[in-house]
Amino acid sequence: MDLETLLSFKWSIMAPEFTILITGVIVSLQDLFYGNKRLSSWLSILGVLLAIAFLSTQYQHESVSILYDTYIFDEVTFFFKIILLTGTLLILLMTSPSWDEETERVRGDFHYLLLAALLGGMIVVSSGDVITLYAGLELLSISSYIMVGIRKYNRNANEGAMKYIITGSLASAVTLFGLSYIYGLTGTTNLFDISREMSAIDTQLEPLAILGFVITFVGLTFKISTVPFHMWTPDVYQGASTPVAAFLSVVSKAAGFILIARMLIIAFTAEPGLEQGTVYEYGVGLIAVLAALTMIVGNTVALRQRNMKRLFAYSSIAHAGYLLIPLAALTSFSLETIWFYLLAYMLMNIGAFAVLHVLIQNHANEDMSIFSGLYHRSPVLTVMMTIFLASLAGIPGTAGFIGKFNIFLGALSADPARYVLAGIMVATTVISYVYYFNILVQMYSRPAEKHANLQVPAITWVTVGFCTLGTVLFGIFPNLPLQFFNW
Amino acid sequence: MISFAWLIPLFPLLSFLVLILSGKKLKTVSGYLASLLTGISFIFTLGVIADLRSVTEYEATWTWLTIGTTDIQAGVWLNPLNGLMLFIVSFVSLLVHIYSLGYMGENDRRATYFAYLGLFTFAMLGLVMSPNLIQFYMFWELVGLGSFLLIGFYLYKESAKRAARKAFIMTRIGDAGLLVGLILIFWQTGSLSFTEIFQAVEQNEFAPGMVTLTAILLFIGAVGKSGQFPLHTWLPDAMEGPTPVSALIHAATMVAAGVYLVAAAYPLFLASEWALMIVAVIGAFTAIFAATIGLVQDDLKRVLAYSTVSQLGYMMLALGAGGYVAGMFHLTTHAFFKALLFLAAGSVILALRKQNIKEIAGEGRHLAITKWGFLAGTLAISGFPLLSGSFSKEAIFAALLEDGQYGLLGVALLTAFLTSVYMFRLYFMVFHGKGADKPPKSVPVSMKIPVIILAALAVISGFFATGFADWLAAEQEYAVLHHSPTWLIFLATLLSLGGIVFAYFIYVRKQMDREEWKTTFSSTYTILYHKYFIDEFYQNTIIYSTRAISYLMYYTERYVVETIAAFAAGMVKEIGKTGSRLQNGRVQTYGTVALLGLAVIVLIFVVRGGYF
Amino acid sequence: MGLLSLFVFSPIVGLVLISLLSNNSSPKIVQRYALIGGFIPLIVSWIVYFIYQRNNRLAENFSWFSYETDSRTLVIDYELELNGFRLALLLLTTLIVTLSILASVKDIKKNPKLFYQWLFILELGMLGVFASDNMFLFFFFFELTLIPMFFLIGKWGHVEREETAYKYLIYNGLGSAVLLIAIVAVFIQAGNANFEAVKDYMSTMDDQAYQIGVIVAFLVAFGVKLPIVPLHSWMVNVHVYAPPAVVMIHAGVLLKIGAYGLLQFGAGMFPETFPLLAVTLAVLGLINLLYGAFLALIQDDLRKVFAYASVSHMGIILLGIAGMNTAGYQGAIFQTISHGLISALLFYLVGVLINRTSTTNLEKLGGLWTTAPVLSGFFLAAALAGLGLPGMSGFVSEFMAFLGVFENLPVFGAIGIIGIILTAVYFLRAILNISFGKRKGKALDKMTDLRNLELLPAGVLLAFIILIGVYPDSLGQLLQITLETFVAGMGG
Amino acid sequence: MSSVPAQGYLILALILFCIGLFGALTKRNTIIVLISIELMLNAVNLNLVAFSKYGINPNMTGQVFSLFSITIAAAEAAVGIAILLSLYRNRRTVHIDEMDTLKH
Repeated sequence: MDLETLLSFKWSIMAPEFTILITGVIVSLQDLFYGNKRLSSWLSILGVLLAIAFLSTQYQHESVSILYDTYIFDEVTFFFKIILLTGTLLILLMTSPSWDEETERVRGDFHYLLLAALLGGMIVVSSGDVITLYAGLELLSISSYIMVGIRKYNRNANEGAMKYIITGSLASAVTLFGLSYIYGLTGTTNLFDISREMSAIDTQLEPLAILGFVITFVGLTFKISTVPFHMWTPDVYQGASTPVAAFLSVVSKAAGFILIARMLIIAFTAEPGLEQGTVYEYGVGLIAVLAALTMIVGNTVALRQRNMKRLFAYSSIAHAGYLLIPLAALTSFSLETIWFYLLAYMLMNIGAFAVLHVLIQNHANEDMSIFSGLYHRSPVLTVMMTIFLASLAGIPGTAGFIGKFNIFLGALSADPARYVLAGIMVATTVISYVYYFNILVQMYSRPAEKHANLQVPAITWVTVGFCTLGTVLFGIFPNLPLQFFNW
Repeated sequence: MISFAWLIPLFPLLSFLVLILSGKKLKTVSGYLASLLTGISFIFTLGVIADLRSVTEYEATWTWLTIGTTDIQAGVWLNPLNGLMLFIVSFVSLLVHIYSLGYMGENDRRATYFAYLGLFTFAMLGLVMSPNLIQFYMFWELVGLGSFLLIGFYLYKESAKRAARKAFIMTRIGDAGLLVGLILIFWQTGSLSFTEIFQAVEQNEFAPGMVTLTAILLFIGAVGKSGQFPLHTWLPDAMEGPTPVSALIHAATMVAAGVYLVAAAYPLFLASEWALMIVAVIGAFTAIFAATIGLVQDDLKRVLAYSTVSQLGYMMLALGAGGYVAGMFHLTTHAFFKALLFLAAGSVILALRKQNIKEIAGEGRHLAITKWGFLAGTLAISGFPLLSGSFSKEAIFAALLEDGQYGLLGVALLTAFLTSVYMFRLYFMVFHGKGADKPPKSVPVSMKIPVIILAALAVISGFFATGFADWLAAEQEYAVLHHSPTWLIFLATLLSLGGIVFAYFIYVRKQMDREEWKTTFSSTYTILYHKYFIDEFYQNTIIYSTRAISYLMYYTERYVVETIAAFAAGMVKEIGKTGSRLQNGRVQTYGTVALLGLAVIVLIFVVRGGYF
Repeated sequence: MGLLSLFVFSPIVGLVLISLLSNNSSPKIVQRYALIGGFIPLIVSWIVYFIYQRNNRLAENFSWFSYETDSRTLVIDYELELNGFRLALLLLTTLIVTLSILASVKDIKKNPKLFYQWLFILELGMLGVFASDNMFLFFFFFELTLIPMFFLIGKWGHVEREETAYKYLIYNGLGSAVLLIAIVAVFIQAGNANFEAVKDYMSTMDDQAYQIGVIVAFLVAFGVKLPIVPLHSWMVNVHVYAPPAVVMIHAGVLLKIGAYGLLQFGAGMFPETFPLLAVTLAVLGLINLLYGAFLALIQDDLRKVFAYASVSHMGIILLGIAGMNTAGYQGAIFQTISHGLISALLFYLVGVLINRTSTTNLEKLGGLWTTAPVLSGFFLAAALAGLGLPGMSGFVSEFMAFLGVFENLPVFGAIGIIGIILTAVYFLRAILNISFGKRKGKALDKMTDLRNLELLPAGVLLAFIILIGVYPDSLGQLLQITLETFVAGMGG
Repeated sequence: MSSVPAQGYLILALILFCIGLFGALTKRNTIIVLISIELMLNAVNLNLVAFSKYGINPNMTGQVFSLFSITIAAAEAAVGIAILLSLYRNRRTVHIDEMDTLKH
């Protein structure tokens, strides 16, 4: 590879990644030399905004692949990067440096860790090669481990981070183990080549291929926290500070989903060389079962939670279960469905976490009772929280409902139609009503414990307001994002 | 005049509306207002009847309800039969209104009372003018409502409450039959109009067996309203209402509506021998059954009530035996003399403040007009020669003879004997005896006039039998008045007089000790006194089994439905609990669960040969 | 934005009006504004009525969103359209909501502002349900009623209010979950969510097993709402523990969504296949009718009696639908409207009673008539309407429903008649127990009767009940076209 | 040149992986758990290198991959130890089964 080839690549397509990278470097230097936390915060926000600006110039750009397919740009990457960037931006906005005591002690490193994690996520989204994919994934993971443990004087944070890194490392070992078999069978790490080789595989090696697929898949489910790799989620969320938990539940999960979707769709749904169809077709039952188990476990265990972060952790497990359905029932709009759902999930979940953050900061407590009497203390915030919860529960008029509707549509229009999965999904959704409505009851019907006024930093209003607006807007006019997606 | 016939029921309705909406404001004038409006109604009725002599049939309808392509009409239908009923109803109602002016006296709720009377009169008038079965049914139920409200008028009395409820429910059982009947008729003929139904009957449009079935179902309705066995038990209890009400509703008009129903739908019944047979048998049985109970009852109004049941049985018997004119004629005469008896009884009760005949023990003898009025009624109902009852009863016997129903004729004759026995028992015990000598307080004039008018009618109306038959025959060819052979007249007269004499010897001359009778026939007496234990029978069978079903469902709800729901909820909770227990806080458990999960999945792949 | 949309969203005016009030405004002021807010949809609904009467058509259509698949486009439009049935239900809704606001005046003392906010959202949802001409939009509004109702029960109800609210939530959630699956299943096949379009598609489709499956799903979904035994236990709780003003809406309108949905989704979309379920519906109807009636017989709480009465009355709707003919459908629709009015009236009166005696226990009440004749009179009138007395709306409905069912399934009709008798028994038992007989309960001694403004809701409702009963064509004419479309497609 | 068949490497790697897994799931000391995880990752590296030589299409990619994975594993271990240190400061324990305050 000489310089000429290297320069012939269309590097401009990587502008968002470079922006994030450079911002990360600047922020870390700034932190090192000046240690101005406020500046770090603004710089990060600026950097992400800039990246979004770069990305938006790529709207309707044709598909490009550079570095021999290790970096690809297509519409899918474009749309998922939007989610990652916007999600990170919202999380940055939801933390207010001047106010957030916890981040005071750890100074500015939160910001560049966040940016590094974001970068990892973006690389995961864009990579067409298993190696870069793995590297991106680990960048995301390792940054997340540190972010969880960033409150180093907090025992819960230590414990959460420890658990996170141990399960995470286990998971990545498992993933790698599976990937090594896939590499062995195909002799390549490029996803498109894997796909090609898989279709020409020797029948005798068929079980090995499937084994490789299963092990890889289960390892990857760690990121999206589905059964059986879900158990770290509540502990880690509880240990992490609220913005970090929000990041894990939205950005990190979105990256995980696109990773799985990409691998499934590109590498494993190729035309069959196997006797009975593609690897995907063998594995689809597995995905369906995992989806069902995840929905059931997430929603039922959430019923028992009083700690709000744990509750949202289980809720996020449940949502991961819903999101597996489009993968278990692949149709031509599965990706669109996943994307829309992640978009909606980003809006409603970050919104909810932002409100939660405000309350946790005000009460220094994470019990459900922090919501009590919120209606009397801040009606506007309550209404917004109601919208988020309604959206999470899938009540019409919110983006969450449209997301669920899309999933249904996919599940039932797939061949064969997945009535059982759809049934489990609606049934567990109804179960989820109970814990979401528990929060509503706290807000509207319980007397407030503390009548002191809520302190809500102005910048948090931006996040909450944006999320509310998005949740309602996409709930009522789903054609906006849907048309946007089908450019 | 006849084109204004639709106004007739509206005056009483107006009375109802004005009085119910004004509350207590019109209390003092309420009776006069109601009487006035009923009077106007009566005058209109007379006008209509005058017209009917030339027109014979008149129908005016408009669309009430559209069901698909079928229009269901509402309107007025007038023919000789309707005209007759119209006359009876508006006439008796007017008299009862006038009587009530005195009877209700200073009652605080008399505005409500007259309102209810208005409602009832409206419904009854609407009923008899109905051109089709559905309108008939509607007014039929409204009549029941009026009856219900008036029975329960003394609403603070527990017994009134129970009686009202019983009346409504028992008649509703019959009504349900009627409803089914009319629905079936609708699907047979595509119409509910009387005339169209009759045409369909004539042209044999009914499916086989349907004529009988529908006729019987209609008859079930009649059984409920007219207090025929086995739905008769409400009628004696209905005597909890004010006495004028008993006269109007539970003697002269509403209870006769069942008979009127059979008469109005007579072509349908004629088309089915079985239906006629059942009508006749039920009628005959009820007649003698109620008469035997009447023999031993001690409550003045209850005896009259059982007598009403018995007489209604007569009417049914007549209709069932083809004695259309006889039945209707008896209905007419009965309306007069039974209303008379009740009104007279009302005077007694108002004056003496008691209605147990043993307690009255002849105290009624001081009330001259009442006494003579009551006597006229008693003689009429007993079939004393040349009084109205004798003519109508004789017509019934003749119809039975003509029809060849000798068994039923025997029953009818026996009933005639029993009738005179228990009626004169009543008369003698109320108006002859050595009760307290202090003269009771006199009754107001308004209560005397109706008694006098009705007494006159009870005496003379029998002579109009032939004219009556001609009147009805103008429209229906089956309206034939049968004439009895002399021996039958003689026999009937003998039985009637025999009953009177029998009663005289027991209750006036005390030739036979009543207590002795009781002991000799103690079991019979007990059975009769307890009305054949029918109420108890219903209580122990139908009511208890209904409650049993209710409780069965209650426990089903509680233990089956709720348990299933609780089980589902419990299962969800249990899964949650298990999941949460697994989450024990140790990261190695998490890893184990994950890896075990993976192992299980791999195992499944291996076992199933790579097929999931 | 057309007239219909304006109408559907008109409760927002009230919502905004209430929201603008300060938190400390006295309940009286809040109620006054709520009443204004309630009158707006009421007035608009009558305007809509007159316009519809003149044009015989009122519809709105915007394209909303769609899905592209490989071969075709799945379209969901924003479609509102009126027909007689819907219009009748809309009028019922606005009327009952307004009256319920009037009724709540004495009931709702705690946080009235929030109460009326939820109430207006609820109204918005209900209006939307009845105005939409599209499965998706229907569901959209249908689910929108869930949250407000949850709070109206859970925050302002009596004793076991929160348990009841959750029960309501779970049952209805499951119902709408099934509904959603069915809707999506139909939508995927037909490619369009519009009722008419689905109907047209289904008439060309041969897969009967599929159609029956979907109809059964609809039956279950609306069976929860209606409710069909054994899915009814939530509804009894709501009747007993929700505030009476809310029960007026619940029994008066919300339950009607079940009936409306069954007709619109079943008969309206599958005219050919739906009649195959006649016997099933008849059996369910009978069970409802008798089960409710028998249970109502032995309840000792007035509200429970009325709750089971509702169950029983819904059986008549099912029976009417099972008739699968004009008469039956018309009966079912009439019963829908009529029961809405009657149960609203009953629960209005219950509210008044609770307000004065704070009990509805039959054992503890008696002789109400001696102190409150007007209230008792209304109670009696409502009960009589409920038991199907001619001259009131209940009778017309029952008559037509039975007329319908007797054409094809006479045996079921005949058994159902037992229910009619039982209805009389339990209604009279309950009403006579409280109003007749000896006076019981200290609260009754100094009890005031209905007066002044309190008479209005009861009077208005009774007036409508009697109007429909005396001249049913006033409602019937409105329904003719709807009925024709339901019945027209029925070939076999 | 080689007498060791490809299966030999694969089985060795599998055994190593399982030993690592067993250690990671059973040892009380967090350091040993981290080391066990390293063992698992090394098993993977062994696999990759073996496939790179004896796979269906032998090529260098496997070795490159293993280089990546070694590097990343090192980073992971470093972060793990760092977190453990801060935990130790607060809790005075390195026993993994004592870290169970967050549960249910």
